[in-house]
Amino acid sequence: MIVPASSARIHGETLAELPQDLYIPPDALEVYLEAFEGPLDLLLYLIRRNNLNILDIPMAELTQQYMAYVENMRAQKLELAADYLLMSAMLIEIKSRMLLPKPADIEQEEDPRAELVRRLMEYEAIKLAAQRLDEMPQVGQEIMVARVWYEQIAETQPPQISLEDLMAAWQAVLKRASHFTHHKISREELSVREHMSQILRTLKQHGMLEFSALFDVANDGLSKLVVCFLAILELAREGLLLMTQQAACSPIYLQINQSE
Amino acid sequence: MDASDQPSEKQQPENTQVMKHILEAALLTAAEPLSLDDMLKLFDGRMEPATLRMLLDELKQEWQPQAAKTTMELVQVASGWRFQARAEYVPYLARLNPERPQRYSRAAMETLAIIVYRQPVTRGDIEQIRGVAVNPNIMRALQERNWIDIVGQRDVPGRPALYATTKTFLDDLNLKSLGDLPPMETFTQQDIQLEL
Amino acid sequence: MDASDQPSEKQQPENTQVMKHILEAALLTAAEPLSLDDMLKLFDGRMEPATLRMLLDELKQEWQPQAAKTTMELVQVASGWRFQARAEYVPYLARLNPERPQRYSRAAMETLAIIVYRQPVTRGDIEQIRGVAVNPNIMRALQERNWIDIVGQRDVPGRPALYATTKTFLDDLNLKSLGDLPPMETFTQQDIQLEL
Repeated sequence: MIVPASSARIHGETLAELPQDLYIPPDALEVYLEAFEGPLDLLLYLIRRNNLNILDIPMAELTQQYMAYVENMRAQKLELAADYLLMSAMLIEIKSRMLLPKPADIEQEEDPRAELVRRLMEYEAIKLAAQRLDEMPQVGQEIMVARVWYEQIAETQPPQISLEDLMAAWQAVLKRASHFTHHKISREELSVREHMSQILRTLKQHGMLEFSALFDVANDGLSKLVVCFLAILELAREGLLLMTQQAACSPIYLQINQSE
Repeated sequence: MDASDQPSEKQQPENTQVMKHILEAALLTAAEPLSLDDMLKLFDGRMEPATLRMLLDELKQEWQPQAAKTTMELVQVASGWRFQARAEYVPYLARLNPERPQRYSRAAMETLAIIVYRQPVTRGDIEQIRGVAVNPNIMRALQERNWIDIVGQRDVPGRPALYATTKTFLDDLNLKSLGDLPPMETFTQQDIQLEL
Repeated sequence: MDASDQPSEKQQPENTQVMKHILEAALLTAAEPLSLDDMLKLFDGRMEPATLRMLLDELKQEWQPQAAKTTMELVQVASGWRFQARAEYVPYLARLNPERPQRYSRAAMETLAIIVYRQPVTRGDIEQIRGVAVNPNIMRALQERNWIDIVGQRDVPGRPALYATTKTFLDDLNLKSLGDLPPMETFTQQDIQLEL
């Protein structure tokens, strides 16, 4: 349908029933349509505009107004959202149901307008709530939050490990290195290994030491002395230290093996 | 945590004045509101919550109009405490960033209002109330701002996501809880009567 | 200044005290340092740069150790002026953002385990047992932590360093000696059974 742009009353008498402030030039319709958030919004507008002083809206008239509006959109070949057409169908359905005579036995049926009214009122409340939210001060707009710089030095914590972690790692090593799988690591052996390291440290510090200097006979128990002795033997076996003796029964000297 | 774990670094403030200074420094530099738990961490957990509350009250008193420290106010919002500029200075501060981010569209605000007042809701719920399809960009924008998030799925076919507002939303609107918002009834208008 | 007469954009502060408050509020809320140009915008350009500099100096004086306002200091950096937390408070602030405790990589744990159980060992030993090259960063990290050190060199060509665990390592794992480590018999027997 072609609507003359000059015409103030596009649909003749149908449009004439629209409230004065609803009339818009057809070429501005698209802009106007953007002002509505959907069919409920449009319907609410029609109701509230008609309803400034009276409580009751004539259903038939409302439907006609709405349909005229939607028809106008369609005439302008605006992309008409399905939501609007759905609302048209709903209004027509309500209207037709109300026009039909009610059979006496289903008189308790709910008023077909009730659901529409409930939705309209809920939407209206949400609309006002949204306006209220929008008016509230927001951080970054009306609220400026303190945000002072400081040198961020995070407290760095070195990784913590547990004995379980350590043993799990060792087991993983053993599993992969099959030549170690039958290798039994006992407490004694670990102590020997630890003493090997200690003896190397001592020798590194002192250069050459007499054999007996590595033993603290007064304080260490027998087992520790044995461990220490085993450590020296293991170090010698692995070629990590040199034992020298000038003559039989003369002192034995130990030093780190540094022969080239 | 025991102090012996970290012998060297765990210095402790000696008096309440220093404690208040530490609190003030933390609150002025924090990017987000600090919860009571956060603030207890400042003192390595060796402060009673009651003491902390008392210090916060004192600190709040120190920053007052007419006081030496006056430009900020210490406020409590949903996720904790923060300093913010007194409202009287904000118009000046606004001059620094004349092109501040635009506010949300009406569609976005209505979507947000539905989530605020009807949460948790699905997109379907929102569409039902607004009578139009939900623009996915709106949901994305609200999620990116961390004002809403998904808190579950409704147990119906398709298991649609349930949306709710976040603490950040409350913080950004200077609210301690949703209860600080006017109740929905406030917005209910006079009855609509439809006559034949 | 009265909060009630805010809306007008062109409002100007009446005295230098209020101007300093505006500057302070701007600097405390700015995420980035403010340039002199930025700060002149606060006053709609109706302030002489010389006045601004004077106000900044005064503001700097107001925030001093021993002063009522003491937790922050006003400093000038490359891109402008900013407040920053005084260094003495930084260690406390750091407690709010503890780095998540890191974990050693599997390679690092295995390297450490080999040094523990086979010490004194060379890098070559470790590589032979693990079958892959040792990452020098791992050795460095363990040495920096003072968990391992060099106790000598093996008397072979190149004289490779011999690594062993330290007393610090024992302390950190709450061990009196390596002999306190649980023995490995359980595992080895199990493993042998698996192989049978």
